[in-house]
Amino acid sequence: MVLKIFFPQCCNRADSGLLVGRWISGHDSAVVLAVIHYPFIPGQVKQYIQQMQAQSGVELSVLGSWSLPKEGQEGMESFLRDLSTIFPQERWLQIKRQMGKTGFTCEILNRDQSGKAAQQDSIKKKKKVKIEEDYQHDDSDNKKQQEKKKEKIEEDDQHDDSDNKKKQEKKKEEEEGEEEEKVIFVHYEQRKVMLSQLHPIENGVPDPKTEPPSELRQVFQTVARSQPLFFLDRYDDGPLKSTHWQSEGREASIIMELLKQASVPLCLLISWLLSVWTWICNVRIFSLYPLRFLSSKLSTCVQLSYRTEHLRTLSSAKPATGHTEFMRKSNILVSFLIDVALGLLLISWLYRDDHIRMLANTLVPAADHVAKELEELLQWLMGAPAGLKMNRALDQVLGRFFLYHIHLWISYIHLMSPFIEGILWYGGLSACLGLTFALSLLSDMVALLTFHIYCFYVYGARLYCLKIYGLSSLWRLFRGKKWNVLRQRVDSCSYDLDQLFIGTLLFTILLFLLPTTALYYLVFTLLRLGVVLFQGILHLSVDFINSFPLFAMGLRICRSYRLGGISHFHIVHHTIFVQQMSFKVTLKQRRSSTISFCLQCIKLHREVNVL
Amino acid sequence: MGQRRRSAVKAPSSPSVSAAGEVARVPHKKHKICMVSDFFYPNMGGVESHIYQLSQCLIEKGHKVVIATHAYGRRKGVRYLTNGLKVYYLPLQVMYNQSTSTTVFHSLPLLRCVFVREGITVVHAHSSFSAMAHDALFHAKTMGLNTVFTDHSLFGFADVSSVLTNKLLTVSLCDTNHIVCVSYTSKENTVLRAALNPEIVSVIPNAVDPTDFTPDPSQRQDDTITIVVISRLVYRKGTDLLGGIIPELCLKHPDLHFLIGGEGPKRIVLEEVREKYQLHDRVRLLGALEHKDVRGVLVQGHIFLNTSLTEAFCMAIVEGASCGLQVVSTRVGGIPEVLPDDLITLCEPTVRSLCAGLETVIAKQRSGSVPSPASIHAKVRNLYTWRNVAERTEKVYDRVAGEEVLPLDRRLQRLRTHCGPVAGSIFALFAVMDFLFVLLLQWLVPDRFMDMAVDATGPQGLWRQEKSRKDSAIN
Amino acid sequence: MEDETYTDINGKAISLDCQSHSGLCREFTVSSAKVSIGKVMVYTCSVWLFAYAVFFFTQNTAVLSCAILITLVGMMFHIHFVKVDHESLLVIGSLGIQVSSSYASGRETTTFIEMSRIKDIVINEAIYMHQIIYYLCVLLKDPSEPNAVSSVVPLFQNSKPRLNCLVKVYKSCQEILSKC
Amino acid sequence: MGPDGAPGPSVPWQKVLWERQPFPDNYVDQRFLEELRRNEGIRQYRYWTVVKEAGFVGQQLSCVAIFISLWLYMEQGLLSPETLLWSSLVCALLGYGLYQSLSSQVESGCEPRTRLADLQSAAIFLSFTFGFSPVLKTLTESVSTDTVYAMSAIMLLAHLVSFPYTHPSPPGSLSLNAALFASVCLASRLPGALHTFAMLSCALMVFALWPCLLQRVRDIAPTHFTGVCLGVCVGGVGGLGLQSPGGAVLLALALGSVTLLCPLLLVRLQRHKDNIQGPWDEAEIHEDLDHGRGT
Repeated sequence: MVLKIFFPQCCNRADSGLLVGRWISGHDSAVVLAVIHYPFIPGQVKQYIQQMQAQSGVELSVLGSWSLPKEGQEGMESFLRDLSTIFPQERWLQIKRQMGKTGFTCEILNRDQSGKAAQQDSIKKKKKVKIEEDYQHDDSDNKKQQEKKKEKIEEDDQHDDSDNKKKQEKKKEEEEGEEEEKVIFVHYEQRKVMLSQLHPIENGVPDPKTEPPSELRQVFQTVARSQPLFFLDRYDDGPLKSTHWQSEGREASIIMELLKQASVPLCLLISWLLSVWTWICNVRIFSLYPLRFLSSKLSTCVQLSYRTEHLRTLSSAKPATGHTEFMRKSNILVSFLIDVALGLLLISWLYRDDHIRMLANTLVPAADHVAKELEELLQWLMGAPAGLKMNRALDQVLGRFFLYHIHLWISYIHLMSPFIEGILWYGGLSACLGLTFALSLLSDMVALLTFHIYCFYVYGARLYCLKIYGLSSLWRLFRGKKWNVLRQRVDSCSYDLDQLFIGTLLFTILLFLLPTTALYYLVFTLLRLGVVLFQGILHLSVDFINSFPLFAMGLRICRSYRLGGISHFHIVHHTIFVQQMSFKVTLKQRRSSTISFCLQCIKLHREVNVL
Repeated sequence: MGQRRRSAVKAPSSPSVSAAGEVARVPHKKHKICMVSDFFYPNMGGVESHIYQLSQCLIEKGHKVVIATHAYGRRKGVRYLTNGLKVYYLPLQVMYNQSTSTTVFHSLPLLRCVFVREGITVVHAHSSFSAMAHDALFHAKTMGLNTVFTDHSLFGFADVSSVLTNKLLTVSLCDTNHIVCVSYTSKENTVLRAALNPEIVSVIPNAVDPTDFTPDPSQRQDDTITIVVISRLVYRKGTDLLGGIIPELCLKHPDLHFLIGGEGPKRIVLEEVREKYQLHDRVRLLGALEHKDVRGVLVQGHIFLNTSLTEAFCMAIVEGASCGLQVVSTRVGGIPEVLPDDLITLCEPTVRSLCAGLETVIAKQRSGSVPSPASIHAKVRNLYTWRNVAERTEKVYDRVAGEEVLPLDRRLQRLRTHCGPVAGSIFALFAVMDFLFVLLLQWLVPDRFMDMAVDATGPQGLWRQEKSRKDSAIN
Repeated sequence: MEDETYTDINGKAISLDCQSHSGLCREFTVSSAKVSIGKVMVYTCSVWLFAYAVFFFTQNTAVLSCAILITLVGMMFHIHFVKVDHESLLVIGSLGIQVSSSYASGRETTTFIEMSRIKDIVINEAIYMHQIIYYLCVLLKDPSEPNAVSSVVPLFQNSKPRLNCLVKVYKSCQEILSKC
Repeated sequence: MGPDGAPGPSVPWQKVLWERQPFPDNYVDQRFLEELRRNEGIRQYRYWTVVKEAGFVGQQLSCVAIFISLWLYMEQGLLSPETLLWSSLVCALLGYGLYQSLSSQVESGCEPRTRLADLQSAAIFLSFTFGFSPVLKTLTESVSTDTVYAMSAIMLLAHLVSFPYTHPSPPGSLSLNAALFASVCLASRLPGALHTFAMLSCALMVFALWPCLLQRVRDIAPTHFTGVCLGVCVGGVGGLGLQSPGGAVLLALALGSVTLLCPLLLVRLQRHKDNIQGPWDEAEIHEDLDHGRGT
């Protein structure tokens, strides 16, 4: 297997010292977390690591030594080798770099000092069993077949060349280029990995029943969980000095801390209010049937309960566990704030030079106008609309019926016209709870104001449905068929004479009356559709405000790595060093497989799903 | 990474050598055959298994065989079956029970792609019910390939629909090089329908795999007599006759049991009979059977009953006989040719005659004067084998491969003269359009831009090499 | 390395570039033909001529501006979402495979597949429009059942190379995969 | 080209598959197609029997004609609804008596309907028709006359086409319904509700009851049957003739072609029939295998 060393970029130029990190079991790869510089007292180091381990729950250890000799400082091979005896390890890494050289040199000493201890080749040569797809059973993946075939094509060059333990990357490359390396350096940006909620750290230990998470995931967890390690800094004076991402400036800011402190009592307050509110809601009266039904229909109530739910989640005392939860909370918070802000804007517009009165004064005439339009429509229908042949009698009946409704409606409007302004005024106040409230209130009002249209629609639809049903069954009779309920199919059946006669009579009548009802149904459905569309738009906007992942958007734009999803590798030459020490020569050097490592943000829709 | 290793182990030493070995082993020429039919696995039936078994035997003989059929549900694209039998499930619209709709042209691009990239030399279409097969014949002629057609079914001349279908068959077979029928009756029928020269029509019967259908008397209950019926429950298979037979016999013989395997629209008839005469314990409807389960059902019975109203070549009775059952069948179509008279009792397709036949067989069964299942199996086992079928089909291919394909003008003439003035000229027009379409396609996607497919079977077949290598490894 | 010339399934020339960073890490870049200025010109001119014809009959200047807008937007859309400049496949032994395709505008989409989820890389046949083509694909497996193929990730989807190119890529991928 | 390989004439070729014979697969024996048979079981019609059978069609046609002419009479007020009602009542009673007498002669199959049941259904007919006739009256007034005529014409045609000429005794539902639909359409064009009522009851008689009676007649007394058919045809032509001579001529032509010309053609064309049969034909089932389905 190949040894992979995940090396923090920030330690590229750290002074020589000890590599603190973790061996990831199973994948044989090492994560370097920090470098502890000389001079140190091994006892303290051990003790320090012990306590770090206790705090973070990551089995930290001293991986090996890191040497970046300053000019004039001579290599300390023997000394480093001796260190391995002080910190007993399964394997002991010795990573070193010469100033100006862009490559790394990595030696691996096994426990027994034999540097040539062969990486016992763990690859068993298994005989390949040919999976025979038989005619009977489904041969779903023919890729297997393909694969086999292709492997015939490729000629056999799969010999393992002698595993060489030691690997001086660059030099070896220059000397025997074709020989394969056994060490991969993966440079990662510790800060970003640290801060990215790439992987829900399932609070503490990963539950054992799921299989151990994949390698990268483990690496990320290690880095993310070994936070306490990063408190000790190169600059503060202590027995130990170390290098890691925080030596490049802290991430946390004072304000965030303060906010965190302040939010606690606020949460308590909110939760108390919520408890009161829920107590009110649970009073017996509200759980009576009509009220509950009403509240389930009124979008204001729905919105209210929705908000309550939000606030409850927000004000829950315990901190967010896991990435998704955190995202959800913050999204809710941001959307809530935005909502309230918009609501306040609306209020400030409403109550300036009383727009409310203007609204009220326009509202009643509007309703009247609508009613008049409807009346005209009905008159038109009662004539010969669009030259359609309608049955006059039925037409008259239906028309009168609906006209009477409209009449009722208008009187109702006029009855409540004086109060409309007041209603609007108080309704406007609801906007201070947020724009969504105002909108849902508006939609409710619309629903109430267009109740007659709803009634028309219901009557028309019911009539039409009955008629269609009757016609279909009579048409079956007309053809001498009948619907067999048991077998769920149409059987042929011989009717009696009188059945046939009456059936045909009814069929004829219904058929001739169909156009009339169909027309009424059509017209009122269209009307209803208009209303529904309007309400739909309102609800859409409300839902948009409620559940638009603004926070996620913001993060995606400014701190994209916080939502890190899939990691993105790309090969770099050692231009980092080239820039800094301006070596023209190194530009022409062959690239070695140093991989720097940064994160790529995930698609937005994932956040939307989260909510 | 296990399979990496395995690949390393199994990588071929060098293809050329083994290919040479192939050539040395099988002397005479190999064909690259493309079987085209709408009916193939996962669909189940006589045609399907015919195509499959035939291809397997041809592969054994060192030919290259690919199969083109239409997509079945999620089963689209290219699949491999046993011994690297490659199946193209082309996404063509299915119209009526698994037969694709044909607008003569729309299947051309894909079929052309298959023919070209597989380097096909002979196109073998199956079943006159399959529109895809007819299209393939048409396009193959346009692309200058030799064609063979196997007809699995019989047709009447009475009604209008059959008149139309016969006309179509005439057109589509008029420049097919050779036609294969499964029985002499079927040959006569086909020759009459398609107005063919009887000498380009060969009779090659179907076959059954005798090893799949071995008798097992221990499965029978000896205190009762069981009649097994295995067929799709449709009108053509005479399910109504069966519905007439069951009550009569069951009332006469209290120890008679019926074991009916198969599914279909006429199942309701049998269920009604069962309800009406209270025969739930004696008439068992097993529903649709997997091909591998058939033997298990057959061996439970003493008598195999086939009530088909028309059959080209009834495989079911051969299977029944091969399992050592007494076969009673209607005398229709090619059935009289299939089994010698000592193995089968033929009756007229009426309830009365069938009942009489069954009565005699039951009587014989009771008196124990029937030959033992093993002896029947011994007689049947060598009658029809797929190897034999494959050899005879190979002859047909050898003969066809020699023939030259008519150029367009002669083809048009032939169509005009052979299929009458109206249909002839219409289809001549089609042929011209097809030709132009092929030219267009060759301009759009020239043959040189198509990757030749990697042979799994055939002379340089990789699977064959792999197998031979395995054998060598074993020895 | 790029000695032999490759074409895609429609016979257009493409170039395959294999960079071997080390024994364990290789990068294959299939880059298809650039956006040809001539074609852009032709399209633009045709649109504008049409617009001018319309303008000539209906003396409406909005047509022209709209045509210009359309061409611009169309071009942007094309190079940003449609035209793929090159697709690259980065195989890092024992770590994973990274598939990235970069559009003509420089937009780059990347996916990384960890080695633990990769079952194999194979060449497969598929029906594409009215042709049957070979394509290279990564077989993924669920860690739960290691020898079942859970899903398939086709590679080089936009520039569809022909078999010879695929075989080349396939072989060197297998080399790397076989080492770990 | 000949069949490849030399046929070994030593053994005779036999039409079996179970043994390999020394012939090539595409060998064509002289016994090829010997089982081919032409036109077997073809029945030769005799002209007058066919004409007699066709008589039923003719009389149904003229029944429709009679109905239409009645309607014409009523529309022009030449015929008052009362007279129509009374006459149809009388006809109904006569027909019923005849029916009963015929049925009493031959006791056919299942038990005959009781008088009570007949009375009951008659009551249902009358009450419903009477109740609905005002509605039916207003039903189609907004629909243009041409539409109504077209509809009723189509429906009457459908009635004629779908009429079960072999067993009319339980009238086929589609044909009866079509006829009733047409009569409703026509009746709604009449001046008054009573007209509608009369028209409908008359339609009921002509289209529903008359075929049953005629069926009985055909079963019991075939000789009278032809006479009855003839009478109906003459009546139809005459009735229509008083109203519109052109229509009468057309009807007469139609009747002639249906009853005389078509049978002639059938008998003539019979000899040109060429039908191939052979062992490949699908055997058809002759026994009646109806296992009381739908019980």
